[in-house]
Amino acid sequence: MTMSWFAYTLMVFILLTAVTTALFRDVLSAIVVFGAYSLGMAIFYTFLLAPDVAMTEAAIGAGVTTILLLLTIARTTRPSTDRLFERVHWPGVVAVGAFAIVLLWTVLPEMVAVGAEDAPVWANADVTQYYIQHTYDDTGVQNAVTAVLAAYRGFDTFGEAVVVFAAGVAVLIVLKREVFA
Amino acid sequence: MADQYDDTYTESQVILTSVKIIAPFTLTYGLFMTFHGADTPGGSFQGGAIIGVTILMLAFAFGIEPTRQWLSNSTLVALIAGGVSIFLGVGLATMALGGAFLEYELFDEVLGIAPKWGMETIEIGGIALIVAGVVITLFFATASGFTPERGTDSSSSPGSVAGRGGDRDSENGGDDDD
Amino acid sequence: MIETIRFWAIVVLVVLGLFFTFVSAVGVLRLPDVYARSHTASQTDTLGAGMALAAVALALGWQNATIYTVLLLFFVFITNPTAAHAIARSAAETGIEPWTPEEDGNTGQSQTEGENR
Amino acid sequence: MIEYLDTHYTYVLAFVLLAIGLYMMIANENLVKKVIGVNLFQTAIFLFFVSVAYVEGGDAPIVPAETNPGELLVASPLPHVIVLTAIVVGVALTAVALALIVRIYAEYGTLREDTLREVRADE
Repeated sequence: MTMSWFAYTLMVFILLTAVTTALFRDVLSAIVVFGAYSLGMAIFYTFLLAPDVAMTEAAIGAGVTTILLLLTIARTTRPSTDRLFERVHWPGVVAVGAFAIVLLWTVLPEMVAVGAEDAPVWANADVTQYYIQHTYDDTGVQNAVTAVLAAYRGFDTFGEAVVVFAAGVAVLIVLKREVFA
Repeated sequence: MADQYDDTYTESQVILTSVKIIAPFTLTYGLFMTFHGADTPGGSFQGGAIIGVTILMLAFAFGIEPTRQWLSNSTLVALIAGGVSIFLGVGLATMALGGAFLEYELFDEVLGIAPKWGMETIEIGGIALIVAGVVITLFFATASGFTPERGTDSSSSPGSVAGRGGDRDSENGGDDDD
Repeated sequence: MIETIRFWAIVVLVVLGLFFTFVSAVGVLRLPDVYARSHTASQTDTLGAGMALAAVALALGWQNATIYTVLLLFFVFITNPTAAHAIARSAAETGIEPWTPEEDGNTGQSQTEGENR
Repeated sequence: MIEYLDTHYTYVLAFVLLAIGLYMMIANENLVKKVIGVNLFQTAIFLFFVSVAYVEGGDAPIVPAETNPGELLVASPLPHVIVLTAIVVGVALTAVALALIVRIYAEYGTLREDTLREVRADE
């Protein structure tokens, strides 16, 4: 239950990149550091036994999102800076710090320890345990994530696909361009 | 500044060569992930994203505008719309066979197709197409042309635009901290 | 015997990989302008990552994952210098002047200016 | 409080990242950085979901055909699926936000929130 040094180092890396993303004044630097943050997060997902999520995060979070952000600042403006870091916005820090402390004090004691086998999500006999035990019999695929994605919750996935489709349409409408005329 | 995209694009032999070497591998990897997602980590979301990113890589090497013309807009629209229709079609097919939306067991009972193949259709024909198409579309839409007024605006010199934005920023940067 | 050699080969490769990666990180932090930085980031980093990956491949022995690691090694050797080339090239096209020792008095200044163009 | 760092470490990290994302949305004036903040906030929630699904000493949610599934110790697949789709929806959302930002810049010539407010008040 105790954390390994690998996870500890990775968490420090993620935290550092997140803080520098928030504080860098130069938007380009912030975007580059955010790419590094996404990559660290992808490795951390692998540590948390979610290789599917890690691959998606590495391809989309670290790849596509970074490219889109870079293209946006290439097309708009990039404020010239003399300072490396943003001035700290103290009222914001206080408000957000209070938010974090409230979360930590109220939610943490109610949570089951990370990775415990009596965690409600994992031990749920109707959801998780059912999926794990019946995936192969029901669907004939071995990857439980794919089974849940396409079979057990296919309608859900259909909704997500339509949301993505709608977002693509929305971008084209907002940028009303000769591009896809 | 984006007006310069095609101005600043110059063919680089190094980038072209390495993209020519790597693109087949990434495309294969994306397809592998899509087709093999049923039994190993991976799946259509990841595979579709990697296929899309391959096209982005080609666009960086060969120039965004030529790539967009090569991969015509109607192809992309067909890719996304086709993905959604295939997904919807499979779902409605099971309903036509008398079951619920995406009830793959009916394929087995009525047509003798294992439920796995229904899922593969959704994965490969539906989600992968949608994700790949949307990633490429978003990239081209964000990267492509300019509204005319901005084009004239930045035509003077890129430095002046950046400088103007910068001035405005630093002015307000001084104000907002007080 | 062969196991001992393998063990020490892994250790040496990991240590060398760490060393070169560290040198590359120091170079990115300390070198004056974008050209010098992309140079250290491509050469030293490729070597460091390559050695670390070679150590991983040795440690895995004969299995599927080794093939993936070797493929990864191959791709790192191709993509890393290409990325550095792209960065340096676009920097040159944007008109960033290479750092020269004449501006020695204010290296720190010229470095940030070069970065921000 | 400190003992939670040992047993609840991913939750602590997720909450701190939530706070940082929220801070970016509140405090950064630049609209692009606000969008990065939204992304950071999202990632923190993804981390929360993934760590809920984690099981100590387990394996990735692959159910091999030949083993008895009753003995398997694998992570819960359901939160993974939710996060998987949410990442793709998240990039679509980011793209829509960035498209709006490009339009805002074409219209008003600035990306700073306060300048934008002034320009809009002047009109």
